[in-house]
Amino acid sequence: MVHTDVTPLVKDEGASSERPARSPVFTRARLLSLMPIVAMVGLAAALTVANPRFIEPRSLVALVDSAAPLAMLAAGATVVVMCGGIDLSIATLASLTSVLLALWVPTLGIGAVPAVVGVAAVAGFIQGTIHVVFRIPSFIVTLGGMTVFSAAALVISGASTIPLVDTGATDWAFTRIGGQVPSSIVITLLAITLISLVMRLTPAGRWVSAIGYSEPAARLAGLPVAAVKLTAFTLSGACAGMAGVLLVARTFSGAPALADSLLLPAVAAIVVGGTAITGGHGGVWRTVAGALIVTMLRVGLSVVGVDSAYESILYGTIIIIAVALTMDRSKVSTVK
Amino acid sequence: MLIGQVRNETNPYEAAWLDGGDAYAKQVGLTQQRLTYGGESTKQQEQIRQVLATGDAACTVLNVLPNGDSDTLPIVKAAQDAGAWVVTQWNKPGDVNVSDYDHWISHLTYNGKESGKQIAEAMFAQMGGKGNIVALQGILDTAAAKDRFAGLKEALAANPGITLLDDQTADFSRDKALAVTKTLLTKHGDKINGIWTANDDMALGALQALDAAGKTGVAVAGIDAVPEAVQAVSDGKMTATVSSDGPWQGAIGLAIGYCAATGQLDVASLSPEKRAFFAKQFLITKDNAADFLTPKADPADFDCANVFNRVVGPIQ
Amino acid sequence: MSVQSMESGTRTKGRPAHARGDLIQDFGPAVALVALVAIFAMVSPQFRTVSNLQNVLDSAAVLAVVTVGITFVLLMGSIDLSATGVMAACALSVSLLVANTRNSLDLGTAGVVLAILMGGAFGLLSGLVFVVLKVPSFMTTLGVAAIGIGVATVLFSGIQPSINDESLLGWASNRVLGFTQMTILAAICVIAGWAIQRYTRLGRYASAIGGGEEVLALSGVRVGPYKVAVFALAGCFYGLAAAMVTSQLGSGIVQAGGDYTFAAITAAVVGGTLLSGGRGGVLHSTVGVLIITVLANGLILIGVSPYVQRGVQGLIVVIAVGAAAWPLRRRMTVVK
Amino acid sequence: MSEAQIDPRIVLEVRDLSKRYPGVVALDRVSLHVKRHEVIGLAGENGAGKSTLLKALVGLVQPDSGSIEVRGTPVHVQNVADAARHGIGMVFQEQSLVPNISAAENILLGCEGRAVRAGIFRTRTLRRLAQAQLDKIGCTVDPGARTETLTFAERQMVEIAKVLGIEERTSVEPIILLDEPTSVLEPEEVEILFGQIQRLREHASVIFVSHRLDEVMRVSDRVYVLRGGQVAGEVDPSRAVPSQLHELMIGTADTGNHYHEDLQARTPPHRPRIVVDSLSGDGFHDVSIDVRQGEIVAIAGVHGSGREDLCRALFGAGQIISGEVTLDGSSLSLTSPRSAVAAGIGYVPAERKVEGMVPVLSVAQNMTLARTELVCRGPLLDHRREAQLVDAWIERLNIRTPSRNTGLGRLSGGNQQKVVLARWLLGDGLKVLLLDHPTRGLDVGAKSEVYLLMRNLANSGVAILLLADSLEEAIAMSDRVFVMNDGEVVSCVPSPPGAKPEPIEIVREMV
Repeated sequence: MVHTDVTPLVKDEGASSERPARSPVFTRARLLSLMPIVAMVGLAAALTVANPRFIEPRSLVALVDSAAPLAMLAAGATVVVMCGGIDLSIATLASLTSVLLALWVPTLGIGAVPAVVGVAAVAGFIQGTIHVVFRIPSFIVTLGGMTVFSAAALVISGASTIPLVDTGATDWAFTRIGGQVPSSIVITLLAITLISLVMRLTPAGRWVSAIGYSEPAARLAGLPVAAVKLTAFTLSGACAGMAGVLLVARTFSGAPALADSLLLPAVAAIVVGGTAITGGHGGVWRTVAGALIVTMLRVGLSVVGVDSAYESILYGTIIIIAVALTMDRSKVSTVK
Repeated sequence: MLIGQVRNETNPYEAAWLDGGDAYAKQVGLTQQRLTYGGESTKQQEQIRQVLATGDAACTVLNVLPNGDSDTLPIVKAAQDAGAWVVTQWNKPGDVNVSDYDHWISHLTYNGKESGKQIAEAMFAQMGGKGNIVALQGILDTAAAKDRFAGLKEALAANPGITLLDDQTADFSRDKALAVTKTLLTKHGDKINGIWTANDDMALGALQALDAAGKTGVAVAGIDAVPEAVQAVSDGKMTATVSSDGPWQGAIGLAIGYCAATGQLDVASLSPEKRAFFAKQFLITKDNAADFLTPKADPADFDCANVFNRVVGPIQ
Repeated sequence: MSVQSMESGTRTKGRPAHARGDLIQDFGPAVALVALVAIFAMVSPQFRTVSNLQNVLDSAAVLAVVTVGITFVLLMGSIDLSATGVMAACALSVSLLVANTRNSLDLGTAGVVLAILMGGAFGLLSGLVFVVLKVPSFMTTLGVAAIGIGVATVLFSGIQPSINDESLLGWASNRVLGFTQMTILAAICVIAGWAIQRYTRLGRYASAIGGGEEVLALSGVRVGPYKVAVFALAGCFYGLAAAMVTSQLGSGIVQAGGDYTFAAITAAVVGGTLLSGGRGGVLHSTVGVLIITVLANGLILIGVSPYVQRGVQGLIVVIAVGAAAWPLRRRMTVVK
Repeated sequence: MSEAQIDPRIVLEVRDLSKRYPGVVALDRVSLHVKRHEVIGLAGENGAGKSTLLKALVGLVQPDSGSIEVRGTPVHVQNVADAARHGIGMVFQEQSLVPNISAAENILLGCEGRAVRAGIFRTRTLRRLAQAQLDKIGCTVDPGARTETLTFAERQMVEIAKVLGIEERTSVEPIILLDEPTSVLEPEEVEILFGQIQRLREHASVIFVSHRLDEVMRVSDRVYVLRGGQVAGEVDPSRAVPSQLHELMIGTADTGNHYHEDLQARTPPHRPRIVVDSLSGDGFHDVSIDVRQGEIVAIAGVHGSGREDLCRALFGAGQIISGEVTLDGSSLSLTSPRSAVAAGIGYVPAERKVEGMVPVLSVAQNMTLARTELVCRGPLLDHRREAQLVDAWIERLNIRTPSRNTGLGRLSGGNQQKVVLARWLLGDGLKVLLLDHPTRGLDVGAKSEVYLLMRNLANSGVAILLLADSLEEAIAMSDRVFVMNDGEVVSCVPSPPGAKPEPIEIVREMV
C-alpha cells in the first residue's frame, strides 16, 4: 500500500484562504429539484379552476393513465439525454413495436411481449453501435432510425391497422388493479423505479452523468464510455418497445403510425422535468413529472374547454414557462 | 352534453362539420364542446377518456371522427364502460360489430368504393373513354384511402380504354400532392390525360402543379367537396368531386345520440342497417355544382323520426 | 468543447488532421451530390431530362429558403424547430393580406413584406425567450412552433383563403430562363444568405458564437443581441418560404409548414453544417438541400415503393454523414 | 504612496482594493502602482489574489472597496470593453480566442473599427489592420489562418497582438496584463515571449503574472509579492535573490528542498516495469524507452516533439501503429484507456479541467470514478465504504475541501490535482503513472506536495513517466531524462541524485 505522509508540509494560512465556504447553492438546488412538482401542481390547480371536476379522483386517474405510455417512452430516452445524446427514434420505434406485437400475438401469445421488447432493444443497440463506432452524432443516427423504423412499420403492416385477434395476451396491461388503479400506471412506475434504482445504487448513475458532463474526462478516467452509451440506447429502445406494448393494450391493435406523434411530447417531458438537454444533470423521476405536465397540456386544456386554436398557443407558452422554471442553470455552462 | 370531435379545425371540411354540430346544438338548446386532436391517435383516445372521466358520462353524446380504424374500438369501449352515447363516422375495422355494444348507437360512413368509382367514371367520360391517368392515394393505412382506390380499380376494369400509369401517395395533403404531381408530370410528360385523387386537397394540389407546368385539358377529380373544389368544379377547372355533406355529418351524429339519450330512440330495437350504414353522398359535376356552393342543413333532417333518412344501405 | 478541440489541434500537430477534416467537410457532400445525380441519371432516363432538372430546382426552392434561415441558428450551435409553426402563421397572414377570397385587403407586395416581417417577429420572440429566460433553443422554438400553429388556426377560422394576387401566384408559374420566379428568388436568398454569413458582422458573430461564446463576451462583445438578431433573421426566411408555399398552393393553409423543419435540419447537417455550431454555412446547407431533393425526386422516378422512400432517405443521410465522419473518428473529439 | 500621487509617470494606481467572497478574502487592501513603460511582476501562490486583482482591473470582478486610478483619473471598470476604453487589456490564462474563425477576426473581435462599414466586413481592411498588430510584435502568423490550426504559442502571440489593438482605439499607451502567460509554454517558447515583453515595454506598460519566480525576476523592473490577498512586499529583482521572494510568497524561507531530492533513491532499481519497444503511432515513431520499478523518468521535448502523443498512446488514448509495450514482462494491448487502467496504468492529463476531472461531480465521485469496483459491494454502491476510503485519502493527501461531497470544481487547482492523483492511488493496483504536466498551474506549496507524493510513489515501486512543466523540474525529479525531438527519442541523459545534468546539455538535444 502506498503510504504518503505529507501532513508536515501544510501551511495553514494557505489553507484558510483556499478553503471555499459552503455557498447557498445547496438549498437553491433543493428548491430547483422540486420545481417540476411545483409546476405540475400549479398547472393542475389552474385546470381545476377552469373546470372543478378536473380534480376528481376519476379524472386524475384517467390523466395519469394517459401519461403512462408517454412516461415509459421518455424514461429510456432520458438516460440517453443524460449521456449528452438524444434519441429521436423512440416514437416510430414504438409504432413498429405495436405492429410486430399485433402480428406475433396470434403465434406467440403472451410470449410476443418480451419478443417485441427484445426487438426494440436490439434496434436501440444497433443505433447506439452506429453512433459509437462511426462517431455519427446521435441526432443524425436516430433521425435516420426514425425514418427507417417508420418505413419498416409501413412495409410490415402493409400500411394498414392490424387488429389484435385476442386481447388476452395484453389485457394485463390494460386493466384496473383492484378496479381502481390502471395497470399501465403500475407497470410504468415499476419500470421507472427499476431504472432509477440502478442509477442510484450502482455506479451506472455517476458514470452516465460523468459522460454527460465531460466525456473526455470520463474516457481518460478509463470509464467504459462506449458500453455505457450502448446500454443507454438499448434501454431507450426497450422502453420505446414497452411503451408500444402499452399503447397496443389500450388500442386493441397495432398501427404503423400509432405512436409517431409522441416524439416531441416525449422530448418535452424530459426537458420540462428538468433534465439538461446538454447532458449530465437529470433523472427519470423528473421525466415522470414532465410527462404529467405535458399530458395535462395535451389533454387537460381541451377537456376543460379551451378552444383548439388557443389550445396550441397556450401549450407553446406554458411549455416554455415550465422549462424556464424547472431547468437548473447552474448545471449548464452555456445555454444552446 | 354534446361533444363533436374531429382531427383539427384547420381544414374546411372538418370545420364545417363542427359548425354543423353547433347549429344542431342550438336547435335543441344545448352547446357542443368542440374537440380536435390534430390527427394524433393517442391524443384522441386520451381526450375521450379524459372527457368521460371529467364530465357526467351518462348524459354525454359523442359524435366522433376516429383518426384511423385502429382508434374506433378503444373509443367505443371507453364510451361503453362510461355509459356515454357514441356515434362514429368514416373509420371502423370491418371485424367490429356495432350491435355488440349498446351505447355505440351507429357507425355511418360513405361507400368509398362508390365515390372512388363515381369520380373516376366522370373523369373517363370527360376523357372520352380513353387515355392515361395517374392516381394520388391518401394516407395508406386508412380505410377511406383503400376503398376509394379500389373504386378506381373497378372503374378501370370497366373501361379498358383507360390505363393507370402510376400511383403514389400524397397523404391527403395539398403540398405533398403538389410535389408528387410535379414529379409525375416530368416522369410521364404529356401522356397524362387525367389525375385521380383520393380527396379534394390533393386534387387542388394537383391543379396547382398543372398550372405551374402550364398544362391544360387534364381532367382532375377529387372527393369531399371542400368549397374551393366545388368552386373549381363549377369553374370547369375540375371534373368532379363527391359531397358527403360535412355540416350534416356534424349534426346527425349528435342528433342520433341525443335521441337515444333522451329515450326517443330505442337502440336495442334499431335494425342492423341503422346501426352501421352507408349514408347518401352526392356526385358534384359542372351541372349541379352551383347548388353545393353554399351547403345548407335542413333542421327537419335531425328530428328523431328522420335521422336515418339518408341511409342508403348496410356496410357490406 | 472549443478549448478541447484546440488542444487536440496542438496535440496531434493540428494542421493535417484539421485540413483533412475541413476538406471532407467542405467537399464531401458536393461529391456525394454529384454521385447521386450520376447514379439516377444512369438508372432513369426521365431524370436526365431538362424539364426534370427544372422540376428538381423548383421543388428545392422552398426548402432552400428555410434551410438558409435555419443554417444561421445552427451556426450558433443552437437549434430551431419553429419553422413549421412560423410558416403556418405566415402562410395564413400572407394569404389574408394580399387579394384573397376571405377579405377585401389587397396589399400586394406590401402584404408579402408584412408576412416576412411577421416571420421575423416570431424569430424575435424565440430569440428573446432564448436569451432572456435562458431556455434551451430546442424547447423555446418547440413552444414557438406551437404558438405559430395556434395563430394560424385562429386566422384560418374554418374557411380557406384562396389568393387572387396575380404577382404572388406568378411566383410559382411564371418562368424566367426556364425556372419559376420562385426558384430565382430562392437562388437570390442563398446568395444573400451567403453574403450575410461571409461579410456581415451578424453572420461572422453567428459562427464565432458557435465557436466560443464566452470568448466573445471576454472580448467585450455583447452576445445577446446578436443571438436574438440571428433568430429574427431566420424567422424572416421562414416568412418568405411561407409566402412561396402559399403561391404554390394558391391558398393559405395551416399545413404550409409541413415537415420543413426536420427536412431543413437534415439538409443542413448532410451539407456539412455541424449541429455543434461554428462549422459549415449557407453554401454547405444548400448542397444538402439539393441532395435531399434529388433523392426524393430520383426515388420516385426509379419507382421505389412509396412506403420505403422515407426510410431509404434516412439511411442515405446517415451513410452520408458517416462517410464524412469516418476519417476523423480517431480524433478524440466528443460526439453527441 | 504620497509621492507616487504627484509622480506624472504613474499610469496605473491601485489603492486599498478589497474583494471578499463567502469565506475567502481574495483581495485585502491591495495597493500598487505602475509607471510608464514599466514591467511589473506579480508573484504569489495560487489563491494569493493575483488573478482576482487582474480581473478587477479589467472589470470581470467588481471590488468591494478601494479605488483604481488610470493616469490620475479615478475609474470604475464595468467590463472588458470598458477597461479597453481606459487602455487596459488582458491576455487570459486560458486563452480567449474563437477557434473556428481567422486570426485576423480574433485580433479585431468586438472592435472591428474601420474593418466593418454598416455591419459589412471588408476583408482586405480586416487583414491589413490585423497584420499591423501582428507586425508590432514581429509575429509571422498568417492573419488568414483559422485560429485552431495554430500552435498554442502562436495563438498566444495572436492574443497579445489582439490586446495591443487597444492602443489603436485609445490614443494612449496601453497597460497590458499577462496572466500566467508562460504556464503552458515550452522553454524556447518562453524565450520568445520574453522577447515580446521587451518589445511591448517600448509602447506599453506591462503587468506580468507568474508563479515561476525565476521568470518574474528576469523580466520585471519591480515585483509585487501577494500573499493571502495582501501585498506581502515589493522587491527590486536586481537586488533580491529568489529565496527572499519565496519567503515573502509562502511566509517561510525556501527550504531549498523543493523537489525532495533527498528522497530520490541512491541506487535506482533495475527491474524494468514498463518497456516500450520501437513503438510508432500518430505523432511519434520508433520510440524505445523503459521505466524501471520505482523510477521516475522524464521526457523532455518541445511542442510537437510527440511526447504528449506518446504519453496518450501509452494510456490507450492515442493511436498505435506498430511496436510493442510490455508491463512486468507481459505484453499489453493498449486499445482504450480502459485496457490501460485494467493493466494498472494511471494517467494525469495536462488539461485538468477539461480532461482530468468532472468539475460538477463531487470530490468523492471524482476520486472513485476510475475504480468504482472498490466502493461497491457486489454490483451495488456502498456509500459507507466510499466515505471511509475517500476520507482516508483526503486525510492522507491533505486535500483541503469543505467535505467529500463538495463539487470538485470549487476547490483550488492544487487540491483538484491531488484528487485526480488520488483516483489512481485507490486500491494498490497502480504499476505505472503517466504524468502530463502534473504541476501546471499549481502554486509552490501544492507543487512541492505533488513532488513529495511522486517520490513516495516511486519509492513504493510505482514507475512514473513525467512530462515536466519546466526543464528544471524534469531534471530535479527524474532518475533519467529521455529527450524527444520531432517524434523520435534522440538521447537519454541519466540524472542521478547529487550529479544532476546541466539544463543546457538537454536543451541542445531538444531543438
